[in-house]
Amino acid sequence: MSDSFVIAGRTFASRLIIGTGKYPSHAIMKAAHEASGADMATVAVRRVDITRQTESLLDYIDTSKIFLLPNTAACYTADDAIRTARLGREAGMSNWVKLEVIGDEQTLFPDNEGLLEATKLLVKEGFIVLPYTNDDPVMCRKLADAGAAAVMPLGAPIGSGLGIQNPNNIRIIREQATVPVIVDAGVGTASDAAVAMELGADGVLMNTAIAGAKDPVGMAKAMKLAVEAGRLAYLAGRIAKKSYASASSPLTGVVGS
Amino acid sequence: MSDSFVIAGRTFASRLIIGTGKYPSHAIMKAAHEASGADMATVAVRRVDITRQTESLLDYIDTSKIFLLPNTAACYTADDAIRTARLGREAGMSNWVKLEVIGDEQTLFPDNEGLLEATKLLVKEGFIVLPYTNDDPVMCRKLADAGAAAVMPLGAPIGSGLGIQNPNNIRIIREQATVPVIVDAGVGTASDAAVAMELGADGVLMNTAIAGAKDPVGMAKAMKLAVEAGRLAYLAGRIAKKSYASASSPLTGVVGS
Amino acid sequence: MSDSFVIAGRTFASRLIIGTGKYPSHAIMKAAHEASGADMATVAVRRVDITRQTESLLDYIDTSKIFLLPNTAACYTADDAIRTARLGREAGMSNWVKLEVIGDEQTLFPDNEGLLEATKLLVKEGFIVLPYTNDDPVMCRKLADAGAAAVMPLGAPIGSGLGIQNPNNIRIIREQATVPVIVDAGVGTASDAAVAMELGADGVLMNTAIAGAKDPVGMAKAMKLAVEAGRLAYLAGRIAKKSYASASSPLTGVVGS
Amino acid sequence: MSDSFVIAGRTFASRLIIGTGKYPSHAIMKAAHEASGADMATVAVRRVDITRQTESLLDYIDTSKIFLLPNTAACYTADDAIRTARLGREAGMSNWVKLEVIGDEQTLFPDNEGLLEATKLLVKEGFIVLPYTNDDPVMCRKLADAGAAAVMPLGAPIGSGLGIQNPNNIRIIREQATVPVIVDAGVGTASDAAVAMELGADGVLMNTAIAGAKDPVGMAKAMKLAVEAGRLAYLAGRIAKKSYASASSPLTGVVGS
Amino acid sequence: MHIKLNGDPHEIPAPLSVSALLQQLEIDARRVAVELNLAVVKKAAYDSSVINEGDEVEIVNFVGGG
Amino acid sequence: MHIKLNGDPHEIPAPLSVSALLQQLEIDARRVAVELNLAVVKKAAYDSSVINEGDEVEIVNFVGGG
Amino acid sequence: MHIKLNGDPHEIPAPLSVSALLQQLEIDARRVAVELNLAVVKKAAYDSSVINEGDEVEIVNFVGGG
Amino acid sequence: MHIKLNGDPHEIPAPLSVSALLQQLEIDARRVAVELNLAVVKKAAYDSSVINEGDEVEIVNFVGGG
Repeated sequence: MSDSFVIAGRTFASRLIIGTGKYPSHAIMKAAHEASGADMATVAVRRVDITRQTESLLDYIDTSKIFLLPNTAACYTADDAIRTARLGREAGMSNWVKLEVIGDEQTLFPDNEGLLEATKLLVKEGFIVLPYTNDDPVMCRKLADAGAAAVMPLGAPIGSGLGIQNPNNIRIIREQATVPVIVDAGVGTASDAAVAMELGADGVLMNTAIAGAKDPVGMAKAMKLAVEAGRLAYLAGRIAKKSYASASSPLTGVVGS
Repeated sequence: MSDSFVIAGRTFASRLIIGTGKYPSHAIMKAAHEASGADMATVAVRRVDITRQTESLLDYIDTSKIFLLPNTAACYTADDAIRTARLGREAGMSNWVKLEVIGDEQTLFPDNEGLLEATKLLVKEGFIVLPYTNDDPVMCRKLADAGAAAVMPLGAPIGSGLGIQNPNNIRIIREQATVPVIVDAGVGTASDAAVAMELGADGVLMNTAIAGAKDPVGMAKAMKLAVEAGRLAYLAGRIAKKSYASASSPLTGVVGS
Repeated sequence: MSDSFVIAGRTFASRLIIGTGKYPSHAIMKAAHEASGADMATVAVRRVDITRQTESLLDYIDTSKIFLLPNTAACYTADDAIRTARLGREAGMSNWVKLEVIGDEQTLFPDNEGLLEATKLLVKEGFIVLPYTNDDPVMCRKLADAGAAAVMPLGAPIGSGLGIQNPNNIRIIREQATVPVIVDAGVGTASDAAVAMELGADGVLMNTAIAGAKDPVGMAKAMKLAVEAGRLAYLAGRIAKKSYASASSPLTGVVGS
Repeated sequence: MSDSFVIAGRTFASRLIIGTGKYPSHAIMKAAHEASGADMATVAVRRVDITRQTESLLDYIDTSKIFLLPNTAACYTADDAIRTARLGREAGMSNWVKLEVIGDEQTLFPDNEGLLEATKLLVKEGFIVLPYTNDDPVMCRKLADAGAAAVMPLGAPIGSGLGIQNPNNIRIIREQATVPVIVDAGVGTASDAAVAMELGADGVLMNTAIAGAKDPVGMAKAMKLAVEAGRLAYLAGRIAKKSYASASSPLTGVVGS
Repeated sequence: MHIKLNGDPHEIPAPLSVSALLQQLEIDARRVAVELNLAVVKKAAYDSSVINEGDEVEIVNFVGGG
Repeated sequence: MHIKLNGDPHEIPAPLSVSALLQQLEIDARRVAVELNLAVVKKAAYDSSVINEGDEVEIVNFVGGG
Repeated sequence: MHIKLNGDPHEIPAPLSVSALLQQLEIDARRVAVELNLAVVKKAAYDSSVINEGDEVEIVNFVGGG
Repeated sequence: MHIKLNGDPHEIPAPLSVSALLQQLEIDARRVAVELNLAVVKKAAYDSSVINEGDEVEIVNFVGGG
């Protein structure tokens, strides 16, 4: 059975989308990326340091294999996010953007008002918009109606590693959504990624869970397998939960019975 | 890094141990076994039906690849379990046994008193004993002291698919145990298996979760990947959980700031 | 220590707010209300049935003890909600409103866009607005900034009885909010209400959990006690969670030691 | 409806059983006991300090109101527990004992083998035995069969405050048990006690959750209410959980519809 | 004379006040709220507010809700 | 001659070896285990182990289990 | 005369009853339990129970516990 | 001549093109994006876009992010 992952007409080999921030080193990032099997990675858009030449992040990303997804992290208004998206497009020669309009410093939860406004405008400008939002089916529907190519509800606060805090919401978002659903943020370990996929998510985006692990390369491999495992389990159809036991060996034919 | 899984001096390629019961057909079981990558499978010991020739289970298990682990399922006394273990050894030409002494029909929870007694006797008789017990660190220690080659605490009632009900106990059992810890029973879907491994379990044994899935072969593949993912994540060292967010993109250098 | 519950300058004796829908009978509702100790109850605004005289809900509510809070349930646009709020004010001779702008029939989750718009307008018209929203700290802040007298994040879908699905969000909303936080919807049993209060909620609003219980009067009493228990526990400061045991009896002076 | 709590023919007014250890002071303990409404309290049996006169614990317990339940805490063998039980009986002029035979220092989990042995012997000697055990329905049945007057499964490790780790097991123990079930150990805050009661427990025993709270008196009051709330909710019959919403206000008769 | 009452067509013999309509319908004025052509009618204005051909009238009250 | 086979009464003409019984029942000896009066019979002893009047025989094999 | 009291060596001038020992130690007999050589001494027997050379005595009371 | 570069004051001798500025700063034009007075400058326009007194210039590139 072919089970391709398509966003805005572009097919990705992996349902795991990775980040490029917070790695111990560029070399470890590169190794982790390879271990993850991911073919899409987020990058941030920031001012060049004109005081000294720093080695470029891009020297450590094989863009022939990995599609770059510029984000608008740290933007707190629709205007800043739009401006950053335009610069990202120019720098990346691609019109895709992971749209973030942050509403709160402590949780880094989205400002959905600004997010919806920026989504509408950027879609008009021809961007492929992947908005980072919270786990609200209503907002996800509005973003899809506004032309978002996918919706990216959070599982838990960015970098918290708490795992999927509200599985019921993610499940419902997937049931209702007309575009791909990518769980973005909150994954802490492999089982969290598997849970997200078992709920029906089309993909999972993570950065800190891999970059911040003691062994980022090992965790990248774990996440690759966990996302595949969760997807397969979702498609295979799990058993129903029972409150009591149900024997797996025959109850009859026991000796001496 | 080599990460071998050894029980009683025997090395297994896979940390996933599978069952042979409740499959829609022997053919589907065989395909699921192959997809699972497992090299150990449990079997039950039951009276031959002398009224008619039935095709043998063994025709569908490649015993050159899969090591058979006879169980004593449905035995409610130490004596019945011992008697069944001896017959299993004779039938299987192997001295390994998944020891079950059941204490309750509704939960199929073990009778630890009888289990400990049977373990001591079978160890004396030269058996390699893998006892199915509950998630009690004290009982697990006693079983190991009695010579069990591994301990197999349950994650939830057999066939319930509830997942690991008491992760804290499994974690502590692993921390304290001097023998391999195999989570036996309770897994319902891939993420459950990953959770068990992330808690430090050396292996996971399951039957219904695969055999009872809508697509047993797909679920077997999912379980294979989930067990590997969970093990890798355990070894890689997950990030700590935080109550608030922690940005994955730089907070400085944003345009217009 | 006095621990009064004040909304918009009005002090309430109970932190439990109850509904008036779905009771087996008006008489049972009246008894449940008394058992609950609540002094605020929500009511819906609906067209009079002109074909036949029905007994009035108000005949079963002692409005000298219970303050009525008209809601705008089943309104899917800001306009309908505003119109209903105005009628409720005229019918109730009070300017308080539980503002609902529903965004989805399946989850009955709020349309936060319409909710914020309606909140702003009704506040201008002098209403005391208590908006029903989801568990999003950013939206709660915007509603408070718009003049809401309290914010009412949902714990789970209305009538689902799933309990608080995302405790971390409720906790953060309380930490950040400048107005009272009332957990509205999702409570299924007494412990759910206690959990909400332990997270710091100032109050809990529920209808189905009481009205739909086998014994609504008994459950109403349970909820009264649970809300008080949760509040007291929150104020008393719970012990920290530990992964291991900590003896409650002395370890020394044991006989024979 | 009368809902009396009877153990071995003795009726208790409260389903909350409290401890006497780890309080900031005897005076605070006394106040907390009064706030808790409990009429049974556990005490430890320890060697008198002959080097100096210390004020007696009993000066701070009104034994006309509170029934003393000596425990055998810190006993690691059946013999030590039996010996301590006998001394407790002589000191307390009562034949009740909270029987503990500890199997592990880190978890303070019971040694069920020794516990069952000691239970049998003490029952023969005429003791009313309340054994502290783990959440295993099979062991609880064996203890009841051995003559235990009640069974006291743990919710989580003593003093951990983790709450009920395996609700399914507590529920099943209650369904199967022929004697009162008292959840002993693991409660951290009020909602944990309510959960235990909602699962059907006949009572809850706690020490650290109250004694270790910032305000033990406030927490004692909270626990009193939580236990009552949980019991009432259990008897009242909670609503079923639903995956989606179910409106609490009428869907028809909305203006403008 | 045709009006719309709570969304349904309704006949009245001639223009009449809100008070009269309520009386005719045997509805206790104290427990309802009335909207005439989308505007709420204050109780004080029930006598003076006249309902004419084609008007839209909504009469609501409180019912059980959450 | 009466024996008990897998818990049920069974008739055999005369005393016979385990091997003979298995052959009679058309059971592949390699895939079963046999218990005679509660004692496991090693495969090597199938020929020499004789089943007599009143003996209890259990013949088991592996079936699907978890 | 040497005895063992609550696990520690203790000196007494001569054999004495449990009552006398408690008195000497200023311990309120009503609130303790006494074990003499592993056997509980009933309160009624405090006068008649004599502690001799080498005896092991345990005196316990209730302390805070959970 | 004063301009604002990435938020900080910056001196340039005379009006110059974006290309010239990047060259002066030894920045590889292929890996950055440039904004001149809030409008993105397409790479094709680097030569023709001239920076004058008081202009605000932003030069950005990709860095690690999530």
